[in-house]
Amino acid sequence: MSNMTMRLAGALFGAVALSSFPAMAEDLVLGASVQLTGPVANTGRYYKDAYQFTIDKINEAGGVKVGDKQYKLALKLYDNQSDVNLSVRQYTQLISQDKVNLLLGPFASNFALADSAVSEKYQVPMVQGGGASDQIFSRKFKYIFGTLAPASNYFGSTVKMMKELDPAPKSVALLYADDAFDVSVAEGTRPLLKDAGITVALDERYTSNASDFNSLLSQIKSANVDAVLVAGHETEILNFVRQAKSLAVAPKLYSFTVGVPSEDFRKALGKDADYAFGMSAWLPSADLKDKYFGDAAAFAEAYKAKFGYEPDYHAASGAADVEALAQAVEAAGTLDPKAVRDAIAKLSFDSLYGKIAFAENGQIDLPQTVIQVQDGKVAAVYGAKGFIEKPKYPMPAWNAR
Amino acid sequence: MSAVLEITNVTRRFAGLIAVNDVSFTLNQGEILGVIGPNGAGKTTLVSLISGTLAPTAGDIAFEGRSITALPAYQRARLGIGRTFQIMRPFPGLSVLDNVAVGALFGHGGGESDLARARELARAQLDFVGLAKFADQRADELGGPSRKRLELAKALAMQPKVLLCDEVMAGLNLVEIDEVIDVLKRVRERGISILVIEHVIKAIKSLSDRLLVLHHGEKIADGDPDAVLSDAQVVEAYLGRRRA
Amino acid sequence: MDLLAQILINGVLLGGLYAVMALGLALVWGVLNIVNLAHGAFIMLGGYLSWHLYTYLGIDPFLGLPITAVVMFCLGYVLQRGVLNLIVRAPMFNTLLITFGLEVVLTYLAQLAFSADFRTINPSYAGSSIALGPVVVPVARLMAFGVAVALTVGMWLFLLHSRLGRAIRATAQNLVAARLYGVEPRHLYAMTFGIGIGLAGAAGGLYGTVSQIDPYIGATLTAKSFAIAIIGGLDNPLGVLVGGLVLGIIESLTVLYVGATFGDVASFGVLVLVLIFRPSGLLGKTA
Amino acid sequence: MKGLRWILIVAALAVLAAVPWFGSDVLVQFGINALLLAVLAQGWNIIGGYAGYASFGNSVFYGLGSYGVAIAMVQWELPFAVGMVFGVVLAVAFAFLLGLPVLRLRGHYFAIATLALAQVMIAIVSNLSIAGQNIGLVLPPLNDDRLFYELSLVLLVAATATVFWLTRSRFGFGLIAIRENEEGAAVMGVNTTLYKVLAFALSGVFSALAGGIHAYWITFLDPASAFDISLNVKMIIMAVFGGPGTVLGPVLGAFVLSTVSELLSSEITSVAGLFFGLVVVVAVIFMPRGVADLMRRFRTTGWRYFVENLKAHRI
Repeated sequence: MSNMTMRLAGALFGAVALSSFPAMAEDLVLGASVQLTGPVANTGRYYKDAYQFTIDKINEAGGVKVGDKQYKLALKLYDNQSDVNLSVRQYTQLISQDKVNLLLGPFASNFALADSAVSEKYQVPMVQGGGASDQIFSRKFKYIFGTLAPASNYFGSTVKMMKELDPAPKSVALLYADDAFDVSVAEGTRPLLKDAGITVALDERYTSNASDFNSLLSQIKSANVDAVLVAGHETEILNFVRQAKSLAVAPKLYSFTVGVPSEDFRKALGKDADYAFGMSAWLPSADLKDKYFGDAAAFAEAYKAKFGYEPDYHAASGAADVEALAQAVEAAGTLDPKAVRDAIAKLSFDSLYGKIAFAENGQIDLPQTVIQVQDGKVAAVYGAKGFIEKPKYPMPAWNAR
Repeated sequence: MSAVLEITNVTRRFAGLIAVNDVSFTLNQGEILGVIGPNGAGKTTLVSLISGTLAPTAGDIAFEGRSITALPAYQRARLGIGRTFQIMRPFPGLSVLDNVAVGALFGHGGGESDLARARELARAQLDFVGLAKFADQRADELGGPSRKRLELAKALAMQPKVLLCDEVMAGLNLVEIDEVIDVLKRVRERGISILVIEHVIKAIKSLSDRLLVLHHGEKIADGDPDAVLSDAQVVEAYLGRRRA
Repeated sequence: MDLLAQILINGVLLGGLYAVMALGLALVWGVLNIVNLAHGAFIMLGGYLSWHLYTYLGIDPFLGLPITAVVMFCLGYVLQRGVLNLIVRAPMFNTLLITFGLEVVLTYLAQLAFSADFRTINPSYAGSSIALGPVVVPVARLMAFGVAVALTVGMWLFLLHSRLGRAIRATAQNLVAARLYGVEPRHLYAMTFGIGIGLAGAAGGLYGTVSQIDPYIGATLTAKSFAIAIIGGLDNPLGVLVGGLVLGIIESLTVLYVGATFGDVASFGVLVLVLIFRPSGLLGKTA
Repeated sequence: MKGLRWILIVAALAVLAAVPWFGSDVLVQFGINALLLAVLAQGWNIIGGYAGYASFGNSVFYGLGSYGVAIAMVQWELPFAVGMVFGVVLAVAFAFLLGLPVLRLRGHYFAIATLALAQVMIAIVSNLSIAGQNIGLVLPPLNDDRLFYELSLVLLVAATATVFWLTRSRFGFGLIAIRENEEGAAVMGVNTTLYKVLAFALSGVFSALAGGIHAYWITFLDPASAFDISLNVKMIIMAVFGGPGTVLGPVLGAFVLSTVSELLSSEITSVAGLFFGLVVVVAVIFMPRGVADLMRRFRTTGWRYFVENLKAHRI
């Protein structure tokens, strides 16, 4: 209580109350504001866990070496309660009051969009693995870097695969939620479909957080399309699949931007998750070598052992963000944010997440591997070099499963 | 005598019920007109129709020779029609003085725009009805009899030409009734015409110049108080019902 | 034509679910004059309860509904008796604020207790459907619809014919009327709120079989319930059923003919229009 | 006595105005936020506290003000000031067009109708391409928190002065009369329809201006955050917590609750929301008339104040 009163006094009279701050002199503090409560807390936790997990791992290996000084990493994390305005204020607080050295990102494109204005304003670099919308990187900001593949290309590999399927789907329905990320996905997908010669029979934007898809599903059924591509949020996708079953809507293929790689999607749907296509820029493969974890498979195993659930690409992307900052600081040889920023821009290293090298606009480009739920497990079916495992195609009618 | 208020064939229906049925009468300049009738006779509805809180289903209401049937309540108030409520409704959170000041700020002719002046006028009205000592109390802390006076003071602060009193004497004891009668008589001396709705027949008889009787929403008598009260139909409607 | 028939069926079935969601809200509002902003949070809790019963005890969600309803009834009773009865006579803002506060508390407690993960109640028949020619009727929704109609009619009979029901209806007119029926007002208030919350709990169980539950679904469900209660009117459960159906059909048709982002414009637009032109609801008595 | 009060007020204002010159960045940020919330609470006070209409539609004004600035600056590349005017025009138009039918409703019905209007606005704006649909608009950043702070302070002073004027003007008395007894006000000559719409519009002007400043400051807005209903609930809580229908109550409520909420969200992050909910519940039960009433009466009644409140409102 007295500590609270002190903080109150500190806040009111501008005397920055550093006394209660845990950072020691040789700590390099990374700040982040993440959704720990509120509607997207479900995905927000991947970032919280991945950040802490990676920081601990790096510290176990001795921390980071800047110039000839050894630093331990520390994390200062706030819960933005899924509120964009609060997250903007928390990032400001991280920089100007908590004096963190560098920033990690929040989850979701709309947050990254707003928060990147803060990092730009204070010229402190932010590496974020939660926002993929092309909008974030089209503002010519210099201090924002992203480790998710561009939203516009999420369906790129899927469309490529569709051309090679037998029989190849001729018509699709494209559904997308009306938020920044999903609109970017839809805008990127339309030309891909056109180039592939696939007709878009139904092109519908829907309200984020919609729970009733019966009308849209009935339209899909009536249009009799071969494939359905949905860009949305996990809860919408779950509703979509369950309602598709209850209305006996079974196109030859359906694919979703989110959900499929994550464990709770499969848990929530049980057997009904089968046949769902999705994509992931990351799979826990032993081929992805990493300086701190060995490889991605080892990372996934240790992560699951620690937190009790499987990491997906959000978690891997979050881990890569921490590694990117660590490597950049070592390369820069100083904690000066501007120097670190320049070092981030020049980064090029292999990580558990893939090769980290940012393009001119600050975004990374990773190929999306098409995945599919097969017998309750995620299988990689199509990658840069063509088919990996045989896709289960076409999807049978619901009553024939 | 010229008519201030002319009510012509006014009817008001509620769902399945005729509260006021084809009633016509006039209120003359400087007159005190008493309106009596058993419960549910439509007296309060009549006052609401004249003050504009209810719209008539049919008929016309004219004030100083001009039809006001289509005017909203606040415009009628600005023309000079003031009313009190049977179920007393002061502005409970305001002081007694400010309750009355609202009347002075709005009221007849649009009222006084300066708050200090309005309060002066209000204080004068409180003196007039004998509430000056309660001026700074909250209105909802007043007792029943004082609230009746407050209703009067609020209406008077509007500087009305016509005052509609809805049972300002109900629930008062004899001494208090006499005081109110005295106040109303002095109001009339200011040249204000008054329509008084009352249950207390004795009081209204001594106050009214003329008496009008409503029964089941219809006018059954209108004239000199003594003559009206001895009318057989009135006795049956009014007293007969009482005995029943 | 087949599409239109299918959309109408969807709308009607959705409407049935909507009706149960709003039933308790309308009861509490109409009788206690409490606008319960936490209503959706109670639906959410009911959903979690059903989910636990199904997942850990293997109780079918439809068979588990009475258990959910009774447990939620008790919660509602205690809350009204212990908390809300304290502010029954306070100004209107205050009842709005306190139920808003409750909503926040329940939502955060749910997140602490159940985590932010989505939960679905997915019994084997949940996804199956009956084909009527070209039109498909989802079984779970049909059952939910049946339960909705049964609850609505049951509520209506209860209010009309039981002694407690009559006391509740009398209380809607007049605060102390309960005494005339020999019921202590505090108890009657708590009973009424308990029934309202019990109904919300049942709605949550049904909701879980057709959609998924997370701690944050409450606010949206409260808003929907408002629209339904207002459109249907507060004084009659049958009105609420009509309100639910009207809203379900309007939303489905809007998505078909206007676009999938216009569902909310339609439902809340209708709500505003009903409020302005028929403030006592479509079936309510006009003033 | 009266002179002393004015000196105190001027001194407090001088201290507040000087904050950006000696306070930390975080304090200034917090200040902008708290000042804007106080403006919103004060704006709500006009329609809710004085006219007695529990508006849940003030977040619509806030949103219109935000979008006025954002559309003017982003889509039309006009200066900030023009955007503010545009936002105010939108808010006033809304107040007149929708206020007229909606202000005929009383009590809960008015509250729910305005709540629904806010939902309709979210849904409509999500479909307007000039407003960036549901993705929102990104404004050009301006790194000048001092300016935003002083603007917010000026706005708060203007809003509070307006409310002060209400307490001693005919217009204000008309509103209070409407709150206390609308029919009684009408028969005394108050043009209730006009007064209510004017109060709604006036309340809207301040909310819209606050929204405009906030949008430019935060540089990003989308429909869900611009028309956020929980922001409207916050305004009400702050006004009611401080004391609705008083001049300084809403300002006090906004400052106290913003401070509490800021401390909670930086200290014990994940239970902040929970605690906020509990504070609301407890405050409503024990001090239903707000801090202003508590301070006035606590001196005479002491702890019995809480018990008496309980007794007055329970059954």
